[in-house]
Amino acid sequence: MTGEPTAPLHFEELTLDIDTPQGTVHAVRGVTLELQRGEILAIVGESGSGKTLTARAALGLLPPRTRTGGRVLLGGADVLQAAPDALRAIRGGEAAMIFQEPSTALNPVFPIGWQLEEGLRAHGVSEPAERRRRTVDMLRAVGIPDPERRLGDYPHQFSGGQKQRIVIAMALALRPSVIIADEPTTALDVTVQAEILELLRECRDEFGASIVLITHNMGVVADLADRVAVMYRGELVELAPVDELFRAPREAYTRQLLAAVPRLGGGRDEPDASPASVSSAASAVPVAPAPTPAPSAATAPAVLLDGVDIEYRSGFGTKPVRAVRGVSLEIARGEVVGLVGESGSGKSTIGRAIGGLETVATGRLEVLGVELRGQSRRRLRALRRRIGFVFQDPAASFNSFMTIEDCVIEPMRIHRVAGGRSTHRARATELLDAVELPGSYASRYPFELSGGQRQRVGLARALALDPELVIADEPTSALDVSVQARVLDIFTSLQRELGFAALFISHDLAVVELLADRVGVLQGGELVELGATEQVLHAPEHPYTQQLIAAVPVPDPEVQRLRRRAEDPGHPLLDAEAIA
Amino acid sequence: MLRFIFRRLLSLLPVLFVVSVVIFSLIHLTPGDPARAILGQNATNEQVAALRESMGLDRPLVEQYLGWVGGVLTGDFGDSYFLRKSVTEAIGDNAVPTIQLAVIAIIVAIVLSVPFGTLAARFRGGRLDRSVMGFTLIGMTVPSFVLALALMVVFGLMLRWLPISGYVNPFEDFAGGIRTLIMPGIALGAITAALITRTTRAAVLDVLNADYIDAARSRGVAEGRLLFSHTLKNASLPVLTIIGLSLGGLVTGAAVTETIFNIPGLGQLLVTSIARRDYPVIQGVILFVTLIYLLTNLLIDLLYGIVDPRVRVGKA
Amino acid sequence: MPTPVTGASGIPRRRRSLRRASAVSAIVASGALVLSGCAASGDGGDAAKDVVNVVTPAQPSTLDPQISTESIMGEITGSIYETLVVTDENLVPQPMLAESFERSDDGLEYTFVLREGVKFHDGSDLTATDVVDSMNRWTRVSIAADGAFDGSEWTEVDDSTVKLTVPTASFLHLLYLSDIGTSYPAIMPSEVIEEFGDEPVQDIVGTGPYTLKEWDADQRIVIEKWDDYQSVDAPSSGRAGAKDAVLNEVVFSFVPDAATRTMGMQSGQYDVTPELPFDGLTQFQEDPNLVLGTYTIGPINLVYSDRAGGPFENVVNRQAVNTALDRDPIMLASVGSEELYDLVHHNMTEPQQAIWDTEVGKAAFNSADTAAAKALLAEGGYAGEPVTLLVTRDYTEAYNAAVVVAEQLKGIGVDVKLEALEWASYFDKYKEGRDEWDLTIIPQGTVTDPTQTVGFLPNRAGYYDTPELHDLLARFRAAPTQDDATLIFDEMQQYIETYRPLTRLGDAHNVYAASKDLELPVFNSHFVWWNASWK
Amino acid sequence: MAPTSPATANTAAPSTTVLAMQPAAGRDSLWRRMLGNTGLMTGLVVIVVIFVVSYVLPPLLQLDPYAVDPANRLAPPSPEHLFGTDNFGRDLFARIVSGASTSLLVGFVVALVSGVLGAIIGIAAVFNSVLDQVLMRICDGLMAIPAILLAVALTAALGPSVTNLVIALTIVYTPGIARLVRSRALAVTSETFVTASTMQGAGMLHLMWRHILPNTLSVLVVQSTFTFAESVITEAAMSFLGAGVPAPQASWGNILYDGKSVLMQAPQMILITSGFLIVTVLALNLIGDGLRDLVDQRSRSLVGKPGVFARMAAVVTPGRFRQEVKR
Repeated sequence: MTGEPTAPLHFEELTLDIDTPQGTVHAVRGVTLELQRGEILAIVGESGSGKTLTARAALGLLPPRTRTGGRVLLGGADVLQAAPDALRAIRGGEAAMIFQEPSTALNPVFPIGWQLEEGLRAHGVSEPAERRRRTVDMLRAVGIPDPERRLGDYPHQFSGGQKQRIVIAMALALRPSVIIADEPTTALDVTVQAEILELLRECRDEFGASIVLITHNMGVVADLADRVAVMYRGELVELAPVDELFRAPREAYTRQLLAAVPRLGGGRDEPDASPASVSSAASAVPVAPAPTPAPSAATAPAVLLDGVDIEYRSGFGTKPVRAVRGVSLEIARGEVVGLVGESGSGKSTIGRAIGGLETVATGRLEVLGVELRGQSRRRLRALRRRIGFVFQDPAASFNSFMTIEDCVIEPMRIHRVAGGRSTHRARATELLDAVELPGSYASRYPFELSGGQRQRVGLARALALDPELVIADEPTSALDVSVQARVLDIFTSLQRELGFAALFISHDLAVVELLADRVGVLQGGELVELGATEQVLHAPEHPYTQQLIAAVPVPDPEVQRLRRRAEDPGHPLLDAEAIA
Repeated sequence: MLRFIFRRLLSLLPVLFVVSVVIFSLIHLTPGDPARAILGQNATNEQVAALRESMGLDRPLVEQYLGWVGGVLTGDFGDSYFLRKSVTEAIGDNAVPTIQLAVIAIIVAIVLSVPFGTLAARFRGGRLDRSVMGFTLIGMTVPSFVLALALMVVFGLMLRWLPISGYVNPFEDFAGGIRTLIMPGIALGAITAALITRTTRAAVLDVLNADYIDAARSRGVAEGRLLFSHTLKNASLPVLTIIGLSLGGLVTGAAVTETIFNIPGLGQLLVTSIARRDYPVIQGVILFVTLIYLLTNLLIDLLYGIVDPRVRVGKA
Repeated sequence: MPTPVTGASGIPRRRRSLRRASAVSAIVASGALVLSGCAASGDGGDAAKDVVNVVTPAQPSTLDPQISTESIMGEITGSIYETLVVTDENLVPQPMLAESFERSDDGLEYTFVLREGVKFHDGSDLTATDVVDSMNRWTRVSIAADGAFDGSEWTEVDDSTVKLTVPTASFLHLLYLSDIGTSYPAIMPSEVIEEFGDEPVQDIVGTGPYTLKEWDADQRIVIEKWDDYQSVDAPSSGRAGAKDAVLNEVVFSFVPDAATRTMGMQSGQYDVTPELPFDGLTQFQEDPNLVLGTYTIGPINLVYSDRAGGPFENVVNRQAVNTALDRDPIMLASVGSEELYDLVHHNMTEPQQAIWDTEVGKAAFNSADTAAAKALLAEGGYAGEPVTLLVTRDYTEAYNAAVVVAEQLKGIGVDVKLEALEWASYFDKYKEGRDEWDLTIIPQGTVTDPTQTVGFLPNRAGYYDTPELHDLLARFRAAPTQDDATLIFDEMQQYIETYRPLTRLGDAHNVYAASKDLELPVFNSHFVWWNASWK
Repeated sequence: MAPTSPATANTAAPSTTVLAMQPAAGRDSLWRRMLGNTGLMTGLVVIVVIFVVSYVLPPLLQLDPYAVDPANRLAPPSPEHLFGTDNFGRDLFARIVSGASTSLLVGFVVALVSGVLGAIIGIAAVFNSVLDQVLMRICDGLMAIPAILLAVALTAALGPSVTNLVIALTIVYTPGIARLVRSRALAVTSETFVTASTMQGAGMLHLMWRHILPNTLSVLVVQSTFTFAESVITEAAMSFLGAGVPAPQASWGNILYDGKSVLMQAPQMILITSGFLIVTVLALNLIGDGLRDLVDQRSRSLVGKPGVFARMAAVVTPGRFRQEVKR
């Protein structure tokens, strides 16, 4: 045995090749990595960098048709060669895993108590009373209130944060020496994220577990990690202590990665001059009527919400749910307004209402000078011609049966823009050029493009008819940071150039800070704060805004450490004594 | 819960209305005259006309329909022209064998399909999977009457293990009853078995790909336990659906199977009643079968709530 | 031997579901035949067997013996009901419920003296009132009595004597009175007749050696030995004489599917079937456990529609078709074996040859002369218009024949389209929609006399209503003796040859089968259950 | 696989599953993916062969499925009559071959018509809630009636003919397809790209035609294939009850019907015909399953080695498929 006995987890020249009908994917190429006792090791990288597979290999959880090379030593034994029984003993006992999406990591049709006990049963805790006692203890330890009563509840009866706590409780149940945490906070809101991160830290501090943390969020890394491994295309690019990495990244890729991370408080982004430009004036295509982009010249504001209530009705005879309450907001011509809030705050609903997809229960909603309430379908369609939309998930917002060109042309076809197909195509090429995509992409299908490229097509589509208003609903939240930076750049420069008004919806305060002139903060359907970006983000007045900003981990370990100390929870969230 | 059931029951009414209209108009559009069938071929046209009048068959269709529906709503399905009993009695008598047959077919199907479907999913792409899938394809392909004849020749004629045809009520003579029902049960259940096997396999595959299986695996839960405790409960939803849907097919198939095996069930009753234009029986049986089918599917919807805590019927 | 055959009147044999009509009528060999064979101890050898399982395709729609024309009814009720007179094994009428009977010299009056001590199944005594009520009802409702008994009257002379008066003497009277095929003059209690009138009776109360035990609709009918039966004190002969029942029960099971019935017979599940599929003959000949027999079930006829404007409105075209057809291939396809059909040139069947025979039409019969047929078609002005051949698939023999007929007619340039319907639709169209078809092939039962055949039956296709025809029928019915009637039969057959209302394709035979262990006498087309027993 | 497209250079999907990492499928790969799906190709080849044989052989060999020869009925297979003769002495081979064209035609037309009608009804239902209620209640009603019985009743009412049989089967199978299309269309309607199109001001027809229809096409085609198979079996079952393709026209159903009564004398009638029936339905099911795999994104990644057809194609056109076979 050549592995160092002190390291609880040791990857030795790990290679993973996956066979697919399209060929072999070399997912992980010769990664050597060691997890020290009591250490939190972050593995960062973009999607497809192989970080998750590497970590999962520690538990032998690999997709079918995977060929392995090298060794993964866990507590001295090679996981890749372990017999099924030995593997079972390792899983949960030696090493445990926390998943990205807590709602799918729990079986929806079994009570959580049953699922928690299952791991114990698998590891030979045969006494039911004992299992129950330990289960209750674990739940209490991770902060589930009233655990005795909730053992019989099903996963859907818990909130997202609570579910993640339960998943962590499961991981801790047998006090494993290694915990693999795969994007443990990605699916959660920032305030919840802060709590879970704190909980993870205590897993280490109180239980002495070593943690492998997989994440793409540099803020989380800065907050939690001791050392950072950077992976790119299956290879380990850089491995360094966290302070060192942030202070002086050695590799170009790491630098690039860090540079792309938007930082809260970084101020407004000044984009480079756009290499291409699109303007209706210069366009060969007459897109009439040409809107006047000058913000001051506009007679009516782009959007006017005045005491707007929006209600959902889930079915006949059910009580309507009020998603938006008394929101008043004005977006001037040419202005970019950011709207932030956690999930369920109603930010997307407002965006949809402006597009006419939701009906306003009370209050006034005017878009480009047109009152939306009681508007006929035809007038609504005519109005939509003047609005562009960018959606969150670029993969889902394109019909996979249409080429990129068709997608971009679609708005022109819908509104029967003069000029016929050849003019439309010329315009499409121009638009693709504007979002920095080569014209050859016109004949491709959406699924042949990467996420970032798709989102740029989404932008091109939104701009096809020279809109006066663009609504962007979380346009970058599904993208990797480096890709996100590029899309945001393009968006900003096009906005400058074309002068459309924009409503930019996001949960990411740093992103909003990059673009928005003004920012609105939503909580539970109410607009709690609205003001100039700098003011709201740097000198927030409302306690919720303050809380929100405080919860965002800063992608700088030193700063983050200071911030944490300032907050100091005072008491450990995790009560290790209770579990002993 | 009760309100939910009530609402669901209420929603069956339009479906039953459609069925009643379709059946009624189809039957009355079909050439062939029950009065002539009753009187025999030697009746004079005057006799036939008189009987038609006394049966009310000369009245406008809408009037006849309303009369029939009115009766049905008060629980009176009318009297058979030929069986010398009321339609309700006839259905009562003939439903017993059909339901027994359907139950046996479903049992045969489930006993065969759930374990094999699960194992096929577990060993996806392996030899077991391929042979199970091959068998299901054949099961879905061989028409039930061909299977029925083959079974009769082999087990009834060559081996003489089982009676060729006929029916004995298992509640009166259990062994004898099972002996008469086992061949028709297999012939009828084969297609359903194939369907359920495939559904089980697909559903289990779905579940096996779910995160929570990986999560359970990461806790060290054994593979066998994963397969049979985790997946089966999750996979039972689509399987339940397909069972509900195939019940319709079972009664349909029963028409052929019952005719071949001479089982006095609803299917055979229906086929003979169509041949002799016994309008009240045809209408009553089809309405009854439809109702059973709809109620079964309602029951299965309710079962969802038990299997899957997310489907809370009370609030649906 | 001259065999006056009883059976359904000139109507289609009814088959399939309720209208199965497979009369075991007229055995090939002679009047009576006892099926017997060496005990080949089949697997049905339970101890003390006194039950026989009979399998037939479908239940009768009613068991009313006076109304029903379905032969399965006759099969079942033959041992439940009795008539005044029956035929013995020499086909001579013998008294049954009557002690004695006599015919007046002028043939206009018959007197029947009733047997003493006869009881109905319900325990009541048989009286002259019962007989008069029964016979008068029969005269009204029975298709068999139609025509021959027009204007006749039954009266009660005293408690044990009844009298029948008829307007004209006819050989037909005793023939029909002793007929026990279908719609026969069964005697039932007056109370039953009062209750049901001319509607089918539902209380099956007779005087015979068996009683109706159970009728499970569409499943089975069980008849059971009646212990209080008062037998005639005379040796058993044909249907006459003593009836000392041995079998306790006879179970008639109704199985619609032919393949299932066949396999059921083969596997020993059933003991007797009056009707195997035609192709069963060759298949079962080697079966050591079964005894087979065949009997004539009746003609398969091609009937021409008289629709106005149709090609067969013209008799020349009808003759053309008649000339063209080659009957052997047709019948071979129809029944599957040369042993299972006869070709007869007149309207009656081969077993009736001794009584009903004629030279008329014999020479030109089955000429299969396509050249002559084409010439006739040209003469008849047939110009290739489409012709619809209507048939039902529910009678395989008719359907099979139709397929070959259609092929042969195509051979002489007739544009035939086969329209195969299920029975109910077919029969509706056959009776009511005569302007929607040109030709039909219909299987029919054997009949007692020629007036019951197509061409002479009113309200049917092929009935050309002329004074000539009326006169012919009247003269025939008034023939006092068989010999007189036979003479007029020549004229009737000449009428058929001239007007060509139908073309007879051939007579089909049925195959019946019974277990070798069963002693089962068959007489005059029916199993004689009271003389049957297990060996 | 096609050389890595530029897209794969920075594939960045939100998920970190293997799927995201695999090279994106090239556009021209449909044909190749079909070749890779052995079941699908087997099914297609079988169906095409049966189709061609049933239309080409009869005129070529002068097969007459109607020529009766009662003297020579129920003959066992011989050089003269490859499959023997039926109960009319007709050549069974000619009957089966000509029956193939009837059965396949019935199945095909039913699949086509019910597919089209089902698509129209299903999609229309999504766009109007009143229409939806009415149409779906009718569909529910028709679906609740056992299929064969409904078909038998319909043909009884309409009268026996191939056209009426097709109409009856279409009425029987359309509701199921309509329901399926509707549920798929409902799912598609809630997809972002439909919202995107709506936000661009798209009208109902545009949404239906450009977005909903293409995205329901996959289920539609798959289901139509299964309907094809079902129709072939149902026609046979109906003939078995005496209500299928009217005689003397040959269809597999009525050959089986005729064969049933001579099961013992000429078992080849049932055996050979059911053999053909089973192979055909099997092939159609394989096509359906194959198509489903083809349109199901999930199963794409899990297909194993190139199948026998891909290898054959590689032999015939080495250049095009080299990369695939090399593995």
